[in-house]
Amino acid sequence: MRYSYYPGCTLKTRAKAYEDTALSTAKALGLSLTEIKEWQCCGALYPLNTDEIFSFFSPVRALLQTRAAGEDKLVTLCAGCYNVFKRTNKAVREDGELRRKINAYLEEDYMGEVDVVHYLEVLKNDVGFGSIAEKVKKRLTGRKLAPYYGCLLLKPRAEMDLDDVENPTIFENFLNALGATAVSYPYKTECCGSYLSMANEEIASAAVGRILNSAYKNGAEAFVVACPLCKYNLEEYQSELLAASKDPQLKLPVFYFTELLAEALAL
Amino acid sequence: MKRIAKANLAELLSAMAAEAKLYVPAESDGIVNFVSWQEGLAVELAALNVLVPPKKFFYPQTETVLKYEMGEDLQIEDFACKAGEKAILFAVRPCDVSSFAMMDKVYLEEPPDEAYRRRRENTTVIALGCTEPDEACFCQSFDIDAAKAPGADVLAVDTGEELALVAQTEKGEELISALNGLLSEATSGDENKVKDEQEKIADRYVTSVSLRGIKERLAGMFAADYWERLYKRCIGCGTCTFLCPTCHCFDLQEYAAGNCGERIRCWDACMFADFTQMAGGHNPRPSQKERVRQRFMHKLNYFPQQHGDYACVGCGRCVRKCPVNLDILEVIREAGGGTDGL
Amino acid sequence: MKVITEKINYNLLREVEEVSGQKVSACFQCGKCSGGCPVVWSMDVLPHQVLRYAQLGLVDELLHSKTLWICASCQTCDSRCPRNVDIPKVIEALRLIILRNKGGNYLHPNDLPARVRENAPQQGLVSAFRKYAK
Amino acid sequence: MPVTNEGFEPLIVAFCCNWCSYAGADLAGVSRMSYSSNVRIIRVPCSSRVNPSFIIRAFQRGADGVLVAGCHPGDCHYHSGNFFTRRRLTVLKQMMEYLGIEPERFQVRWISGSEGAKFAMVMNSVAEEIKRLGPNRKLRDVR
Amino acid sequence: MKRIGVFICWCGSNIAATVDIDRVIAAAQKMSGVVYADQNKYTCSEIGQAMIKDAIKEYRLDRVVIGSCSPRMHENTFRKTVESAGLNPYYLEIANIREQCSWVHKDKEAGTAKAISLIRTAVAKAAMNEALFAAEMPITRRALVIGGGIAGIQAALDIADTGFEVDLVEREPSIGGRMAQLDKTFPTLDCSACILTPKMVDVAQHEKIKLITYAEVDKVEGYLGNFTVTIRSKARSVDLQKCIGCGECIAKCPSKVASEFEEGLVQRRAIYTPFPQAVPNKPAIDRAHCRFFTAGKCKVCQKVCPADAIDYEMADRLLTNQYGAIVVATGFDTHKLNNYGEYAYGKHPDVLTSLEFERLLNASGPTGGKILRPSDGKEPKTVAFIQCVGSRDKAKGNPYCAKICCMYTAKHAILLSEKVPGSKAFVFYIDVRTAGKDYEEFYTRAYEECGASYIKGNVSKVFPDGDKLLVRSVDVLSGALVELSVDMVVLAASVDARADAKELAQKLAVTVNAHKFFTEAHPKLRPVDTQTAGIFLAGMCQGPKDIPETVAQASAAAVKVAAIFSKQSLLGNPTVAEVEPKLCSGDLSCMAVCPYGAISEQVVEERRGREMVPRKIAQVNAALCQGCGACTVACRPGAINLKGFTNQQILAEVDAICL
Amino acid sequence: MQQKVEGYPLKEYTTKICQIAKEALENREVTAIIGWRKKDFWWQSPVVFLEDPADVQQLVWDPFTIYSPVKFLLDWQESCAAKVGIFVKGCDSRGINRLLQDKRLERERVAVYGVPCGGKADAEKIRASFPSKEIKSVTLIGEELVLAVGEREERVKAEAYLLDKCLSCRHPNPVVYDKLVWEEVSPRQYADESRFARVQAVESLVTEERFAYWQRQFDRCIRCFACRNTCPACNCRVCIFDQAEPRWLGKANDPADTLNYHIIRAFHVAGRCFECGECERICPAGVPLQELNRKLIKGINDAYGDYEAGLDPTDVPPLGTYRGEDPAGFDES
Repeated sequence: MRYSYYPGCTLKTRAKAYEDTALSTAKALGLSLTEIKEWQCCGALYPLNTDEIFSFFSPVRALLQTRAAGEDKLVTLCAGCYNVFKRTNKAVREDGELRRKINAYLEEDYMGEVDVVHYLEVLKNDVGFGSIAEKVKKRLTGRKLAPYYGCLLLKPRAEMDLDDVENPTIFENFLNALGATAVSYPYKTECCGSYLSMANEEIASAAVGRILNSAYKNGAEAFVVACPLCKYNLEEYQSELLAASKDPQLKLPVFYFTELLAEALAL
Repeated sequence: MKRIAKANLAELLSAMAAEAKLYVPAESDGIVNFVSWQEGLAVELAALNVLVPPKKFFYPQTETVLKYEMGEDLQIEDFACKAGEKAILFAVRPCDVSSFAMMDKVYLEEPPDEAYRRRRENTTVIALGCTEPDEACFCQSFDIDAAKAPGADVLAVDTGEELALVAQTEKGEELISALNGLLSEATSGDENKVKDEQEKIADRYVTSVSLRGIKERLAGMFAADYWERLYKRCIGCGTCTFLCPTCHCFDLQEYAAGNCGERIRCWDACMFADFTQMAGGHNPRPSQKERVRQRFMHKLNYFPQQHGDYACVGCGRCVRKCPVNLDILEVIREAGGGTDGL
Repeated sequence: MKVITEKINYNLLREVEEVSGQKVSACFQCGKCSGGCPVVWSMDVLPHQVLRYAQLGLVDELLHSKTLWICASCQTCDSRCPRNVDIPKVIEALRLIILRNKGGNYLHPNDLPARVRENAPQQGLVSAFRKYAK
Repeated sequence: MPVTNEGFEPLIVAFCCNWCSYAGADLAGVSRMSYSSNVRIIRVPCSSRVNPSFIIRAFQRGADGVLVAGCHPGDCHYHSGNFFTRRRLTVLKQMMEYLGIEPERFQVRWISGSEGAKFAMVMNSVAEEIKRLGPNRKLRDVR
Repeated sequence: MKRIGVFICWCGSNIAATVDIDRVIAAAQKMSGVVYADQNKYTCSEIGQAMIKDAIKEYRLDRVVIGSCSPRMHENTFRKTVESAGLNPYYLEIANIREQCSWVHKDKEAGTAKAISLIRTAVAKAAMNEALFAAEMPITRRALVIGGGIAGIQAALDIADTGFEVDLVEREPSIGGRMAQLDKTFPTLDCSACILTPKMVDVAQHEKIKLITYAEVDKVEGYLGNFTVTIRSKARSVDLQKCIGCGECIAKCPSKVASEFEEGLVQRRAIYTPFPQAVPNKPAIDRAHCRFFTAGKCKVCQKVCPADAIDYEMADRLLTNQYGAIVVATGFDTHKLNNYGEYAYGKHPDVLTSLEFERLLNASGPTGGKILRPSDGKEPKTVAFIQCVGSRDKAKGNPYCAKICCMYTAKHAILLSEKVPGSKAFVFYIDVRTAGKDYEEFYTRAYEECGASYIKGNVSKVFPDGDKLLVRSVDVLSGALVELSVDMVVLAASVDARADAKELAQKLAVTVNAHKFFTEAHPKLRPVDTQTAGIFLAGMCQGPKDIPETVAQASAAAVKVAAIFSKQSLLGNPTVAEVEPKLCSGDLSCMAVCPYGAISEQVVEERRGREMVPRKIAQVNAALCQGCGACTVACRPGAINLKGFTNQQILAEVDAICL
Repeated sequence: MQQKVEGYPLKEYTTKICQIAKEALENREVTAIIGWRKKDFWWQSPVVFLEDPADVQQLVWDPFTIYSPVKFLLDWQESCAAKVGIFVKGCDSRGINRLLQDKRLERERVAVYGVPCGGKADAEKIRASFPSKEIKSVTLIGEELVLAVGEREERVKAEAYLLDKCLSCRHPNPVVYDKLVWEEVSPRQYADESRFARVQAVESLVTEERFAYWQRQFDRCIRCFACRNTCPACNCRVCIFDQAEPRWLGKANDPADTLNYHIIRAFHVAGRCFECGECERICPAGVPLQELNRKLIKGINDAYGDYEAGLDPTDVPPLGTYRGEDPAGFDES
């Protein structure tokens, strides 16, 4: 199975481990991920205003690159990039006016032909969790893991369409396939504070605290995430919370899901 | 013979318009028709056949016959006696001029049609001789000389830079003399030149058909399978009949409103399904087969039987305009004597 | 706070609706947005109040609210809104109106805390600057 | 066309559906709401009974304006008739305007049985507009 | 030539003051076809009518034109007048020279001119009038009621009480419907079963009512007075004649499945009666879950049945009956909460729907009427009631208001306070709607007397938190954030039209709206009728409504049915559409626009040459046609015409009016 | 006759057409074939009806096989019960759907052979550039028109010589067929843009200019009814215009009645016209009827959503249906 692959800014730097494990597991599962040429930052956030269009050009260019490479699927790893690409693609497909405006600036017309998929979706739909379970060499039996979805993977409800917004299960099913126990806790889709942590640490800290407490109370030993920013927030604000809570157990490591996959595949 | 430079045509037309209502061929949206002339109007001399044949000037597509009002007593206003404004038709092609003779046989035989007669009498026809028939022209097959028009009051011949004018009737003479100030006398050299031009035309036809025995052949073909094959692609529109310079069937219609009413006469077409529809619902020509047969029988058999001449002048309008290419050439060729290739 | 005729600014409402593409008047104040907002506790104007103020044309209260700079655009509210109002888009529009008019940035690189400058992922930095600066 | 249409009394043919607009006309009458006497009503069961041919015919025979009035959409006595009317007459009106007929000549309005005042108001405004336009020459039979 | 008589009414001074009657008469006498014209002070009076009758005889009139008030006023009167003089009533034409002329124009000159014009138009139309005859149709005086809930029960009883036969068809093994599931009813807190059960028994015992349970409508044909309905009586596998209702079979049945009646809170057997007061109180085998039917072995019920009533061989039967009218009372479905993951319904056992809570309240319910938490069987001390779950939500649910939730939630709050002393109800609402007699008072009681706390704010999310549920919301009124830890959450799920409403609508040739609720003929004036004559609506199938409204509508439907049945036969409307076969192309454009399904295709034999050949054309069912004329315009060749308003008549009017 | 046309163009198409026709007749799959043949002049390729397999060599496919054979199916099905085979272009095939939607055709009694169409030539445009009498044949090869003029061969860019209606054709490939004669072609590049160009030009005039424009056009109308008779959407058994009682349309050719005719004709095909453009092409007086038809299509599309007639015979045409939220093209107050 062949895909174009869009890494995004953070995957090449702070989240290198994420990319490494994603690519090595992909190879092990027989997936061919080809990094698209000359990619730029996707913009990190989907434009929420309707009166300017330049923010769309970068993602549309990446989608055009995918098409030019003869591929029909673009894989992303970062939930942020995924959100930007998927929404942009949908907007181009469905909003003729927007499409015309964007294409007026492009050499080739883009009509939304490419499908945008997250690596987790590839694992679920193209490889199959059943088949992953068969390929697992080292089952993660006994590991109690708290899947943390964050926001961008799932929301907005009407546009992302990856899973049930309120009660998603794709992460759980993935973890079960690896032999681990997925911990159920009500804060798995509550926001971690996102970019607020850059400028307003108090808010981020509080947001992370609630998630951490909820996961911990429900028996989790670690978090599993699909977004570098979630990972940063969950990790970065734990230490002070730990200091404040006086509960030595309240320290949960944070893993990218690909790290666990690599571990289970014994790579 | 008189002559006038084509550059001075506008003056000539203006002078004619002073004499009578003047109609000339002119183009609008790619279609050439006879229209009432007015100062500044460009006359289309090059066009062969105008769309709607000039029979309409004697026999309009729609005309009021009478009006009435019912009150204490019935009052009737007759329109036939009002018809016949003095008019000049300029640049009528010889085939169309020939058609007038055919129409006359219908409308001037006793008892004559008053409105038609008055219009015919009060109209001066200036023919324009052809120099270059096109591929659908086959007037020659009907012994019509496209360079000459004996039925016209005046014959005009285009000699390139000039028009030569020959009066052929008394009415023509009158007109020419009225215009005399604008015309110059032709020399015998001019006359020879015109004659030479006129003679060349015979060789310029590319289409002709032989009418030998066609009347007789058709007389025996009323029940022939041929019509069965032929009619199938006819769509029953009135293009051929309305554009035909010799078709002359009409319908009388009554428009009544309250105590008033009006009787009008308008062209009808044997191609139309309701042409022979009777009030009780019966239609003696129930399908297009009978209608198509009627049209060609009428032109090539019934009319010649009654009047001696074919009701066709070979103008080619039906050949050019029939949407399904079902035309009289085909019928003459297939039912009649065949074609003579050149 | 008082709603008086002179104060009502419907131009703002129009501008917000145009920039956001959202119909502010659709909101019937059920409060579901505010109830679910993960950062609502630090806001001065609650999300449903943002829409209410906009409906009433209360410009100053909106443009001076902290809320605009607290919303993380997590899209929780609009995923639950029964009236299909995308509040993050409305808030974004208000932020843009401020940033475009003032031209100034809300966030300067120098303001960032030290640990952010050292460890934060690019994704977070780009996002923050997209929201707080133009 | 005359510069002023002083003294011009137009003829306006109004097709009114029996259940709403004709009832509206009756209510205008009962309420003694005076309106232009240029209007002549033809009663039809439903505005969907109005064939475009009727409208053209009225113009041909000398009407200076034609009005079709029916129940408000959604209130049709026959459930859906005026929804069809709306589509048909929208198309007809677009075409007539495209052919160069003044839009005021042919109008469609929704007038319910309780809108006597509206009926009178519409009749007056239509009559005014037609008076301003002058006589219908474009669609009228020459006879 | 027609012989038309014109009669101008003065209407006292109403007409005569503005219209110069003499001039109108003089003008009328000159009109084509008019042989007589006269005037009268009050034409509608006995003297006036007598004058018309005399003139008809004396002048051998064959058409009558009356210039008077609106035809909407006296058309029927005058039709009878001309009929009594031996003319067809449709030979009459009325020119409205009062409402449309004398009353609205002050100028006598203009008024007179217009009156003449209106008379001329009426004369022109009258000349084209043809004799019309209303078709007489026999009536099958037997009604079908579809649905055995309170709406169907009430309609059936009311029709039967007028002396006409009724068949009541119910899909489930017992009648009773939604109301049977309820504990108490607002605003009186009557016991639902106490008021419903006697009616159910009445239905079973009424000699005019035939109860057909476990059956569905398969096919509907025909029209008002003459419907032919095929009913599928589903294989119950229990012979109702033999069964004595002892319940032995149920007790011994080994297969269990979630009970629909108990909203899945407990299980029932595969052979079951839905609830103890079922009518008929005899079981049915749910074949999808019966061990014998799924695994081929068991037959325990047959072994234990003392009456030999179990019949595994039983097959569905099709019953075809004739009915004169139909009442549709098929009720509603509760809204599925798939889109509301934020409320943890299905994730946490103590999050319930209102109907589930209703069963907890009910003495015959799974807890014997005690409010106990499904999770641990403890009494909840704090309960959050969340309103509008799926209602007023165009994004994820229904855009409309379910209408009943505000009131039943108030009821739940009151009952909670009665059943669990010291408990506290929190009601989260968007708006509280209490439009109904004694409703506002009932709601007031909930918060004033029963301590319910009403919070204006839609709950955003319910977080399971140990054995508690954390409810997060905002109080819109104060702007305060709300985080309540409660023992139970009750969701007021919206109401939906029945999932299969559209299929039934198609069978009945009636329409449904965008949300699949049946459409009434007119939202204000004919809220019980459908646009198909003879088919009526009752209850929730037409839209959200409460029990009193449902019962009122059911009784209204019953009266409509009885009104039809009170006649021996029906006179059709003679102004119906009619097809001219010669002109009809058979493209059935007319059919597409007919709101009544009155047009169908028929095959006619036509002479072509010497042979007769079949051809498909349109035909109008005069009984169904209501005479709107939409078809006449859809028909391009004008092959379909409307009697009384023919193309010829209207064109004649146009021509005359333009003179 | 001089203009013997030698060697029919698009030979392969023609061969395939003849072959299909021959097989169908020989196998008695159909009892007759409707296609096109060549007639006297280079610009004449009329419809032909064949029953004998020996005659199939008459069939041609060339730049003048323009006239739609579809409407002849009405008469055919009325006159006999047998199955007929018909060759159709893209536009013709939509006519088939038109008749099917109007229930005027029994699909199982027609074998439809679809011919993808690269566009048809406009004889007038050719005459304007070449002496008509000297033209011996005209062939379309790819995007080039190849003319035998006198003794020489001329190759010109086809686009300049195609019928206007073909340049704005959106469906050159048959949309319904039993057999496809050749592989599908792609629609012309500017088909979409040119579709409403003329309509917009007229729309941009002011009321009085529009009226003058249309008066000039209708003034030439001779009321021959060719536009109606050729139109597959005008398939009524008895046209309203031909009825004597009531007389919907006066027989006189006066301006008001002619306007009446054109308004009602256009109204009757509103939402049903599938844009074959034949009404305008065959109009002897050159009345731009397609501008009127397309105006209504545009209006309907704008008001009720895009709809293209003749693509799906199971649709209900736009004027046969409604939505509650439809906009009105008039004052709805």
